[in-house]
Amino acid sequence: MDALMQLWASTGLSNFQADQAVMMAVGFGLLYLAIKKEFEPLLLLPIGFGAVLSNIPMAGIAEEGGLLSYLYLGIKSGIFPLLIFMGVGAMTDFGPMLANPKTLLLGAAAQFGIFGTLFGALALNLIPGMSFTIKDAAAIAIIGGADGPTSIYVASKLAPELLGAIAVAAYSYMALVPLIQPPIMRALTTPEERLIEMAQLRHVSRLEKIIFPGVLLILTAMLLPSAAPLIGMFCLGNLIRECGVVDRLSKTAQNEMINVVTIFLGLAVGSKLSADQFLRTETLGILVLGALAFSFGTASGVLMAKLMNVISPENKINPLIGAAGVSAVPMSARVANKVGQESNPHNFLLMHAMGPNVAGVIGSAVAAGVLLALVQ
Amino acid sequence: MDALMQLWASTGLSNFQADQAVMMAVGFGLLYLAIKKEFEPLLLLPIGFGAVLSNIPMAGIAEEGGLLSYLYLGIKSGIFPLLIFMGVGAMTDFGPMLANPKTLLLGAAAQFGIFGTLFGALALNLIPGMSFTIKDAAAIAIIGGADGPTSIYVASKLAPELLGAIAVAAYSYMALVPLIQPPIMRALTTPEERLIEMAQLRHVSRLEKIIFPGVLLILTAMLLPSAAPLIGMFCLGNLIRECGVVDRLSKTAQNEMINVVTIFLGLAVGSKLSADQFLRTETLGILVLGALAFSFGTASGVLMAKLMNVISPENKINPLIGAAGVSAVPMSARVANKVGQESNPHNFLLMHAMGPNVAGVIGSAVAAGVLLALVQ
Amino acid sequence: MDALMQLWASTGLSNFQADQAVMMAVGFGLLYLAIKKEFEPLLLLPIGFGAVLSNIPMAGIAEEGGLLSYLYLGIKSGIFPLLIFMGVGAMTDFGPMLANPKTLLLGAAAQFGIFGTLFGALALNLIPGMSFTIKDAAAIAIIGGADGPTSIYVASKLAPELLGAIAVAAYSYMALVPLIQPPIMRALTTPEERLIEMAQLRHVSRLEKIIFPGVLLILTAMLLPSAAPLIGMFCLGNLIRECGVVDRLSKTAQNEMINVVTIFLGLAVGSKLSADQFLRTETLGILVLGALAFSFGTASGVLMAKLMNVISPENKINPLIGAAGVSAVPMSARVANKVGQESNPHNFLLMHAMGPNVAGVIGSAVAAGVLLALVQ
Amino acid sequence: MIIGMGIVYLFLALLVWIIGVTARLVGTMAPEPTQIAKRSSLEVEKEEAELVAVIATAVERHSR
Amino acid sequence: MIIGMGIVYLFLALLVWIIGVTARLVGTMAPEPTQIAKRSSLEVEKEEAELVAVIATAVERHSR
Amino acid sequence: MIIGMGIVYLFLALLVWIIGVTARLVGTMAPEPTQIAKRSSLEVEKEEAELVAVIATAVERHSR
Ligand code: NA
Ligand code: NA
Ligand code: NA
Repeated sequence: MDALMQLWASTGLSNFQADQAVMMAVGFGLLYLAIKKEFEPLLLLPIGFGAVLSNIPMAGIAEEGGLLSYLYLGIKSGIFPLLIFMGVGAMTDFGPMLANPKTLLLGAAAQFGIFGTLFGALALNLIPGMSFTIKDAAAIAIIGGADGPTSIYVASKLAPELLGAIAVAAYSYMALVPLIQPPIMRALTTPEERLIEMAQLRHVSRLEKIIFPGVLLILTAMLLPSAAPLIGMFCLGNLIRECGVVDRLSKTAQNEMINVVTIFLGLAVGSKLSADQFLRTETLGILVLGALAFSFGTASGVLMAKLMNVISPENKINPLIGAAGVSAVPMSARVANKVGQESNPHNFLLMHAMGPNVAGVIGSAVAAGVLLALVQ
Repeated sequence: MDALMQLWASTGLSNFQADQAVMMAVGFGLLYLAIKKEFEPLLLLPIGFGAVLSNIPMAGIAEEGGLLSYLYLGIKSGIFPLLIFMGVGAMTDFGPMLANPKTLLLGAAAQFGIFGTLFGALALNLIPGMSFTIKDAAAIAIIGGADGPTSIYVASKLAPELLGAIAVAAYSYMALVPLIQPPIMRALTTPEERLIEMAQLRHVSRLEKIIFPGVLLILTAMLLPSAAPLIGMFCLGNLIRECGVVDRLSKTAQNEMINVVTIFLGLAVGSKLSADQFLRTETLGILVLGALAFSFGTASGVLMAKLMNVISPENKINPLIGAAGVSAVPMSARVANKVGQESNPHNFLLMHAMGPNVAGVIGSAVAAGVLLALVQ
Repeated sequence: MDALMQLWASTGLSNFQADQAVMMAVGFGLLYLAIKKEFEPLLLLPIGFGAVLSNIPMAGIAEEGGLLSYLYLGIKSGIFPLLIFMGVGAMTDFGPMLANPKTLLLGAAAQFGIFGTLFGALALNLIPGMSFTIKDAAAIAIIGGADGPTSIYVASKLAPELLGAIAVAAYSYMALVPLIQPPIMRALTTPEERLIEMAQLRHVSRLEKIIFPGVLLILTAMLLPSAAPLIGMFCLGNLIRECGVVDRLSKTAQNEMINVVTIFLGLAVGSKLSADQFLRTETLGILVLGALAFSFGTASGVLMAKLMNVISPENKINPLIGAAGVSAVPMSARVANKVGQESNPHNFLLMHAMGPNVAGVIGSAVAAGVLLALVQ
Repeated sequence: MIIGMGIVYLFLALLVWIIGVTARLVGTMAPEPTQIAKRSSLEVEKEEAELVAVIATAVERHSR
Repeated sequence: MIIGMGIVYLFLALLVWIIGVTARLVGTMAPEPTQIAKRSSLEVEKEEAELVAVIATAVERHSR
Repeated sequence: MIIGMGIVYLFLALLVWIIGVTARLVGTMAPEPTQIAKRSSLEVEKEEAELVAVIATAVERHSR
């Protein structure tokens, strides 16, 4: 009988707290979005599952000594996001960007989303119930970069207690790119602009592709060392990919290594989705700001493209590809292509949009470096 | 000359102790069984090799600062067995079980082996030279579940000093399933029962397969949180497999990740095969109890199937598939199929036996949760 | 304005020190050698990149809490080099050596390079500006073994502050084998000797290949436990390869596992290429001694082969294959084959040279064990 | 022991019941369309490209 | 915010300029030969062996 | 140095002798049957299934 009571006392039912139940529901909601809606499933599935696991009462999976507490060390030390960034580097082809380097400016423009959000987050402090420090604000702002590992890396350094909400917001909005971006793109462009066809991209030699990661790394080392871990690992991955002499490393970095780290990273992020850290008014603020940041970044990219067309009217850029500057590779490039084909089904913008798209990844990492240098 | 003496003093020969030699022989014995007899070679080969390495005099490979001491941290923290369980989940098809959920009761019945052994282990205390605490007894009992990672996980929590013997016993008996089970199955069934043909399994929809791991996890969270780490990671693996949107994670979980962890886990288990922990009367007791647990579990499964046939005579179950409830996937399901075909070569029981087989895995994990909740 | 000053103070430009710039140049030099000259790119590319990363001012990537400081733990604990050795074992076919075990003596002879260098390093202390302890000398000497992971393992135990220079020297000279060895080989052999054709190798049974790693491990355990971690993991890899029952482990050990560890190991070695540890007169000494060690080892192997031909004139050995005893698998075996074909294009020495080649790996590990036993 | 087995049985019997309920719900609410699991088109493209390459080589070699 | 965006722009604009310089340097100094990426011959051999094995089996089965 | 090389030689010479003994023992006690390495039938089945799928697709495409 005692044993029965002991067992009952150890059940989840007798220990369930309302907020844990809510967070498990949030976790299952993320699983639903990941599986049914295919919202960034590679990350949101492990994140959602991690949220469920870490909110099981009495199990202590996310508490000290639990599996997820060990996995979280991989985020805390920065190892997991940096390895993901290396893998992403190994999957990135800078060819389209090198063929048309002007698109880097579109990737830069889209980072307005980050800095706009920074102010937005600080402004939210005026609303009662919200309270963000400058570090919190910087960590939230990076959502506007539409780059998951960068967001997680910055949040783990500046605002670990907001990590769960920030990661969820970043990946959710990346998944929502096909819904958020098109109306903004249509609103800011004329039908004629959407019809602009772009010259075919020049061929980029293998040597240029090999040199580029080195050049980028040197520039980062000289100007923005705080971005060096992120950009460095990204460049390492890209060099492994392009150099052509270590194909077996490239294959592993793009597949098994990034897959394993993705599972671990997702679970560890999910372990930060605890009720006391997620069920707060601030989370609402983060979600609202994230959506604004995305919209703002999209608009900046499009407007920048229009500005560039005014400045140099020869070799016009279709402003739709400016929206791809938010990163979210390759989703936002596809969106640019799709919106372009609504006007002219024979206008293939995909490769042109890949330029600002990968430039956006660099831009976000640079912006992250700026924030880390100024705020930390 | 001094250098020569120093070298001689550092050789294994001048430092060999009889018990280390015996344990190295045990290690080579396990290698022989793994390679020549193909006894669960994926685990017993690294375990045997780990036993050899850790008993080399003066080398200190299993001592603090040695390679195996670091690998053992992966067991102590629970990370390795849980990752293996995730990989097993990604390799498990619950289809046959979902098509015929009654077979879950067979998987439950086979856990009698676990609880019978629990009493047996406590009873062994009456024999001089044996001394098991209740924690030891629970760790030994789990061998009856015929599930390697579950045994290692429970032993690492309850009785780390018995871990080596328990893991060796668990994997050895899993390998001996084709020898231990058939006589018991034949003894407990009539020729007519062995001829029973079962209706073809209904088709299980993809949606049911996706929902099942979630349902299982919720039930565990509510009733038995102590089983949540094991069952949670198992469900994560299975969800990754079935959801269809993260195939690259599924592939890695089933292959490279589980392979790497298997090597590390085996070596780390082997490092616990030291003379002072293995060469004891208790080890004999563990080996005897393990064999009894297996036999008892097999018998319970078969008898449960017969009981179910009495209760609901329509849709009869061939009682041979009850023996597959001990888990040991897919070995015991194959044994059930083979014994069935001795009576009727055209009676294909394999898919029917996979139901209780995977149910046995869940059953063992549930039983492990019960033991951890009651004993820890 | 303050923010601008803060940013400027955080840039690399304002903090660059000359020696960091030099070390970054060294890193890029290694990348050049790896990519353009294909000098052991699998290792030198990550090492070079690690050198660049760890010398970025202000970024602190190699300092405590930085990514490379965590990766370095994998070297400090011995885990990374031992896992690499396991992977190398899984890639090694001992067949040619087992078919002609006399070639083991060639692998032994080539280790004269190691012990010669030991004296050389101690002698260098006579030169002002150089100062090597006996431990340093032993760590440097192992470069003569032409075996990367062995060098890193020994250096991490005996002289961690020289690790960077030693690893770079070891891999560079391994890459230079095709330049360093041929002149020595030609100088020490007559044209007639270079024409010697060797009898076809006998078939080696699978059982012999399975037994060999066990035999080697027992011998190591009895005579030289200090070599047991290295040789043990090497034997484990080879057993996994040859036993035929754990092919999935073998595949992973040879591919994904060794690839991931190679990236991490290289980066961590690179993190030891800091200015204060590398830009010293001692480094020059290490580079010179490494070249001497290689040449000395090559010569010893060739001369040993000639000696064996004198002692047993039946079954003559082509002395060119003696040079392959330095290990550097499979590069030096290919060099032996190529130099032989200069004399007679129809004389295929490759398989014969693989015997001393893999014997050299064992020989280096044995020599490493001797040094560790005597010096530690 | 009795308590232990009781829990195990209770747990798995509950699971039997829930699976039954789920199957019925799924059957009525979402009768399975005969669909093939979708995969990210990127992966599919990559695999197809590989396959085509393998086959092209195979055919080429075979026809030599 | 202005400083932040300024840095980002400055950085990427510098990168645009450097990429341009690099492309011109590469174009003049090392006009791309139409070469195929070399791979270690060991790997190539291994892959070829695998391919041959796959094809051999394919042909054998196909001709049954 | 002499001691060091001595040990290395002793060790490898012993190994030469043991390999010789082993080879003779293996030769007499277990003359090699011409067997193909067995693998777990599960793996083999899986690989065969994959192979069949690859070939089926190949043949199909080839015959288009
Ligand atoms: Na971005
Ligand atoms: Na079981
Ligand atoms: Na060597």
